[in-house]
Amino acid sequence: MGIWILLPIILPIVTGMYLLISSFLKHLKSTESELKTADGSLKPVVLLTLIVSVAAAFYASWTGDKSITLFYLMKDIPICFKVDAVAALFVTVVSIVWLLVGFYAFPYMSHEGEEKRYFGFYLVVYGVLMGLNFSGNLVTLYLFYELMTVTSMPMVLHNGSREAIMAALKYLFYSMCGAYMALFGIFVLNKYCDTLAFVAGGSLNTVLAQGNETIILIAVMAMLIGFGVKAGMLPLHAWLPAAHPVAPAPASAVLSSIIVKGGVLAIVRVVYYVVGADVIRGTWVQYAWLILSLLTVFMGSMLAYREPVFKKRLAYSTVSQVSYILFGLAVLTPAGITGALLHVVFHAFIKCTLFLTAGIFIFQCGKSRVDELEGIGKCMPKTLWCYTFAALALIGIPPASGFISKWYLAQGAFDSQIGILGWGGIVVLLLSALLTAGYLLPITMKGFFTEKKTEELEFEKGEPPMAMLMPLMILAFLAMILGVLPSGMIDYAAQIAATIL
Amino acid sequence: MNAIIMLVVVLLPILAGIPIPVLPFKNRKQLMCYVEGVTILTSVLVLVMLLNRPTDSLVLFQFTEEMILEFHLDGLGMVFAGMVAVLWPLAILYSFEYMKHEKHEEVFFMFYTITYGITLGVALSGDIVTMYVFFEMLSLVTLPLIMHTLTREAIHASRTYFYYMIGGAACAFMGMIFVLNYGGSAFVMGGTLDLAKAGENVNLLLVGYVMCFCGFGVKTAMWPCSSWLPKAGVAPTPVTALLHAVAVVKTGAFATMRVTYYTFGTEFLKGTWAQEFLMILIIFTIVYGCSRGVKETHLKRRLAWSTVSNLSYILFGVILMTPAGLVGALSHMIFHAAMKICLFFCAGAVIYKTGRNYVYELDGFGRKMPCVFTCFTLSGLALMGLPGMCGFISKWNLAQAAVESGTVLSYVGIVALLISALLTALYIMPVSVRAFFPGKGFDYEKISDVEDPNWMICVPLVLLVIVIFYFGLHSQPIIDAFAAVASGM
Amino acid sequence: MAFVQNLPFICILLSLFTGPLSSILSGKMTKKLNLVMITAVGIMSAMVLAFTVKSGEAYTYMMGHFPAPWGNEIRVGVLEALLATVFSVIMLLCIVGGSKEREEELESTKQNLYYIMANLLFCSLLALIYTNDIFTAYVFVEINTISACGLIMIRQNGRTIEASMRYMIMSLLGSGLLLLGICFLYDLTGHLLMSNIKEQVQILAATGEYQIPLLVCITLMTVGLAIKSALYPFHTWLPDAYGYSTMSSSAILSSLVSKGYIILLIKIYYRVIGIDVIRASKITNVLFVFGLVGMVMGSVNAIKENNIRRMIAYSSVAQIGYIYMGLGLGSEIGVIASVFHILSHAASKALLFVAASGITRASGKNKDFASLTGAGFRNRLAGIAFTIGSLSMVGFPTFAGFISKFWFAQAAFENANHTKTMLALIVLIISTVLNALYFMKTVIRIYTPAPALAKEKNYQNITVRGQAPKSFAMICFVAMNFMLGMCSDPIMKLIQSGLEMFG
Amino acid sequence: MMNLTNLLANYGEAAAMILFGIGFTNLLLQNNLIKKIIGLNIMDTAVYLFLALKGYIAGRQAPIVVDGVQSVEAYINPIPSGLVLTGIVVSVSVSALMLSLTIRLYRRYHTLNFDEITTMIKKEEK
Repeated sequence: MGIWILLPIILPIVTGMYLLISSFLKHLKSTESELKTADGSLKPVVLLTLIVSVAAAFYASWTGDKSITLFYLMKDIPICFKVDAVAALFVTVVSIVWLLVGFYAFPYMSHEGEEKRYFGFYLVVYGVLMGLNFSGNLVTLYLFYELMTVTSMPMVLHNGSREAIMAALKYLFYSMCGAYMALFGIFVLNKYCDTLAFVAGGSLNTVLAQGNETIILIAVMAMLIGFGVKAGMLPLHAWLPAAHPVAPAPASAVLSSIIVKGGVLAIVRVVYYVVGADVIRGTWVQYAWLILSLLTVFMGSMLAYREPVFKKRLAYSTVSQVSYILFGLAVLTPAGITGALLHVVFHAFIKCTLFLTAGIFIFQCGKSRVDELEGIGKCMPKTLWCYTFAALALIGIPPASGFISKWYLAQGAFDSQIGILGWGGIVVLLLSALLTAGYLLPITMKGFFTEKKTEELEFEKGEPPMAMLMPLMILAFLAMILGVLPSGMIDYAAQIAATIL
Repeated sequence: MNAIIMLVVVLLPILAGIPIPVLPFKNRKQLMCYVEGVTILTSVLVLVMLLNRPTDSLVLFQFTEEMILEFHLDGLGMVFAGMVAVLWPLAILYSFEYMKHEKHEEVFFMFYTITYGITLGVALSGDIVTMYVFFEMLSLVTLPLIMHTLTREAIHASRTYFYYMIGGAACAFMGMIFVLNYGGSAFVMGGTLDLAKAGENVNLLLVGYVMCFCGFGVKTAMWPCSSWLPKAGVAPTPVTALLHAVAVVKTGAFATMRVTYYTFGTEFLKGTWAQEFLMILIIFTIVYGCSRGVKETHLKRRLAWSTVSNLSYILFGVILMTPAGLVGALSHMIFHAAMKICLFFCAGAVIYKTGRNYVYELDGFGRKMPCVFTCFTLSGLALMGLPGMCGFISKWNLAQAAVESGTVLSYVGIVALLISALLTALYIMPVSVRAFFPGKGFDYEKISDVEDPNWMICVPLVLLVIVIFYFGLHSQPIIDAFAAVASGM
Repeated sequence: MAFVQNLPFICILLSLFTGPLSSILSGKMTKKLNLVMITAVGIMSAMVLAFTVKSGEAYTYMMGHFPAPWGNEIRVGVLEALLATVFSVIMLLCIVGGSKEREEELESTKQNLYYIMANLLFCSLLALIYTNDIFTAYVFVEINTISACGLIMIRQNGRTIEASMRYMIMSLLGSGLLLLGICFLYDLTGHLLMSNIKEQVQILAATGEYQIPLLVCITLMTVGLAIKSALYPFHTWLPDAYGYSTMSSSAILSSLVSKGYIILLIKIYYRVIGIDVIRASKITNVLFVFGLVGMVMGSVNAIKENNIRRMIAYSSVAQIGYIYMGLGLGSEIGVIASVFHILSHAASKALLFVAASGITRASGKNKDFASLTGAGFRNRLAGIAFTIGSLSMVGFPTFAGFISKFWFAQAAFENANHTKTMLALIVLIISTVLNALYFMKTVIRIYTPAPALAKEKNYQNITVRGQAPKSFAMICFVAMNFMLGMCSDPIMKLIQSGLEMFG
Repeated sequence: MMNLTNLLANYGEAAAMILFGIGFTNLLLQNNLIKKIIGLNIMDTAVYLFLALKGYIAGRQAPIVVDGVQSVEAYINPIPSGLVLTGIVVSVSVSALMLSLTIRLYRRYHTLNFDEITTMIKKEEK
């Protein structure tokens, strides 16, 4: 029943292309004045497509194990899709977030303009992400990884300011650089692995590999750094704080919560499904990886702490949070992986919430700097409450969700045989948790408790429209509730970890 | 009997081309029909020839008893001839529209048609002497095409071009002497060297090989002889597109393949200092070309620099000296042809419609020339090696070949390939981004004159893009064909 | 004895006596006479060639009634006959091609003098080719010098007189050395006939006596002839002499006269001293080095030149470098290559001179490059001819130069000494590029359309008919170039067998 | 020592060589055209001297038949004399040509200094 896999990939892409082309033609024909008038057909089309494909995606991922081979790109290199536990997990998260942000985006984009183009790309990227998550071998993954870069770039430069374009190009080149490093790895692994298809536990051919360990390890390291670019890992992280803030809030929300996870997924696939964890366990690769991720964690939170612009601050926090996940993967223990996978989910919801809040602040009263937000809680308390819940979750205060994942990460670090790095890792995690508190909570504090009177606050509007508030609340709720009753998810993640180690 | 067809396809364009300036054409249309007719007829003949391949070779005459002119069609020749035969009519079609705003086009088309014949001659040549002769002729007949505009810089460019070509030819010639003395001149897969004859002076022989390779490599703009190619960008775009992205420069690549696989033989060369030395040169060229391309702001010159580096991809495949390497080289030879011609045609279309040459002048063109710039972007992505397009296939094959040969240098080569791919992104993407996203508040009234050119230019573009995607998604048959060639068909 | 065997002698006499005869005839008549004479000589030499090829061996022809050791002899082999034939053809074409210039540049009273000189020159060339007596060779060398000088100075202006003075001085130095060398040789061997000298020299070489005197006279003769044929460091007289004399003179001088001396040198090496002795004395290496230097430096000077005639002149310095390089390789095939290059260079260089004059005429007789712009369109035939000549010089396939380049490379390759091989090959490459540098520069220049302000340079368009004799000459030269380039094998065979007859 | 005695024995040849050298250098290096020509003549004469010496055999007479032909031993070798005669003819004609050239040049440039003449001609070009 491959159709259910293909549908969520094909449908959004087709619809998105249709939207793009139609908007393009409209530009060709009509004058600037006519362009201002948005057409009503857009919203139903987009939502319908999204809902249908999301439904299909869920169906595909939660009804048993399926796979489909489209065609052969080259000899024994097929373009094929396959559903397994990891794919299902990622697909679910992505779909939920995408749907909610889709709702949120309509009112928001109405004052950004060029909605048709935006939603066109929005749909295309969704399709590409589905392809990425379902992809059944390394080449397919690489294909959709590249496509993801190319198609998500226009979302970054949406508002077309000079800065945005520069940021977009930066994003493009960093990702390309990463992709090509990964490609190098693929070239090498194609020789030393039995197959590039994903096999739990990896498929490295020990006979061939005999004596070529060095080049293989170099290849793996290259792939880690390469895919790490998307995940904002050192040393190639600099694009992230530049690119995410300039995008429109919904875009930066998905970029920062979902797109970065593309890198994570790729790394999971490479390490646990192609090479196999045992190959790199205890080698310099693992240590380098650990060190890099820990450095990123710490540096990210430090920079976030010093950052006055709200969205930029959130972007830096993304840098550090995603490296939590990478750290969890790098310790190569069941607990670590569990923690990592959990953190994938939680961070997706949390970071999305935070960015959407930032978006609302900008949308309602055009405030983008932290110090301008003093007393904001007085006029839009609901929004700020959602923000606060999310913040608590991110910091990892029980019972909020972040706590669970971090707990497992720490545990993973304990029972791995990586000596000092394990301890150091835990210390760094705690430190950066403190920093996280340091850069997130002040907004809540200043927002609610200010000595200014209500009338001397110069916020022109109050709470945002329901269409924007609702997704926010849902996400915040998810961020909390998953922390309160996490058992189901933990089992799921632990099961995955068990199968792939 | 059917060996004669080889002579026919070579002579037809030459003989039909020479009288063009004196033929009494009433108007452009007649000229156009004549030239297109000749070209298509030749291409058809070529395809017929490829379908029932003449097995025996055809001796024309002898210079001296060592130096014989003979035609023989083998797999490699078939690939090259096929490529040329497909691309030429497209280019002619394009150039009719393009050459409208150039002067004395009869002369142009005369040489353009002759070049076709001579390129086929290179493809069909059955031994190194014949190849050399046609090689020299090619440099000669393309000279007027470069200096066609007769501006000061065109003259200068054509001079530079010819000096490089003569130098390269002289070098190759000296290498050829070695071949003629140490074994047959004919092309046989695996080489014709008689090492017993060579005896102890193997190093001398290797020097000869290096001379030969570098000499023919000049046409493929191998460093340090690469600067003529961007200079030659002053020529009318059909020339830059077809000749300096495909016909002429790939003749050089073709010749190096001949020399390496069919004359000196890989098992003699593999692992010698010659291979390493050349490989270093080539790898350097790969990176050098791209980085110059990034620095260049003149669109055509930028593309020319990218050609420099991409040609060295082919040479890299050649110098790996494995069948897989040859496969990679051949695939990149074909695929790069499609991509680069498409890019050049787009650049040419811009020049033709607006006379704009520089990258920073292209803001917002994407909306005005959608067809052109969509094709530009797509072929650019292909050049960057996006999977699903043909650029990825050839990169993949090259890299696989390199991994298999597994020496340190070959891994360095892979890295160079990827670096240059990144640089490709660096010099292609900004153009597309400028064109499609000119930035906030860009008023399109400034470029209201800009619009898509007519079908004669657009059709070749679209066809080429289709080719790019087709080979990107369904490359197996052609790759198998190349493998057959590489295995000595 | 067949009648044909008399013909060489008759050729010499004929050309010798038409000289004085011309002095009493009018200009027109002398021209006709000269042309007829050369044609006749050409035909006769062709017959001789056919005869020698058929008989397959050289014969000596006794002049007067004294037998071998005392009398004076002519010796005719395939090579001699071939050279005589080709030289007469080229001579004829040069005279024809330059007729217009002569009528303009020479005073009408001096027309016939020109032909005196031309005939004498031709006679001396034939004698140099044929003679078997070394002292006779010396005498004709001098006659050659004098008449050549006459050809240079007959166009009366300061330049030419100065040039001919320079030419005289250098060549007299050369012939002085040659004479001294001959005297030494006579002193050593007591003979003047080449074949007898050779026997004696062989004996000396075998016994190992008089090594140093022998070496000395080899050196003297070599240096003398090298000076006369403008080998690189001794080329100072050449550019002026070729650059300013009337066109046909410079064509003849560059393509024939200097070659005559080289032929003599080869004869001395093969028939007087014996090539193995020469090889034993390392003189070939010296020639080799000078040849290489000449190949490069000649072209370098040519690149610097701004006057097209002088440029071509310098290019012949480079070409002579080629020839000496071939000799210097010291191998049979090297010499063959040199001899072939003598022919091909004669063909293409004469062509270049004729075409160049055609081009300059179309550009108002200005010889500087700036005013040559677009001349290829004004005088199409000359333009094409010049292009072909240049390509042949550059060694483009299907032209004469290509074949000689091939044989030089081949010779270099088969040389036992690898340093020599590599040197020769590399310098061949370099000099090819240099040739391209200046010849192609010119070609591209003459096909660049002229700038607007071309009016005051009194340009004129010249049709093929407008310059009938020149066109005829050019077409013939082009044909020769193609012939030498496409089917060179028979000629190579002739040269080879001729050299064997030498040995 | 041996060489020296040889030199003294063949003083004539030695003198000829020295003269040749003088003539050669003059022809090559002199600026004055007349002196050049003189150098040329010295050079040629030196060669003739050398030839004559070679031809002469002590105590014999010129090969001119006075009273009946005697044995070959009676006469010197006649060929060198013949050569000398020929050579003289050649050198005379050459010198004549050189002198005539010199006269022409002098008429034009009123100097015999060859370098000056060259420079003047260069000026004419400009």
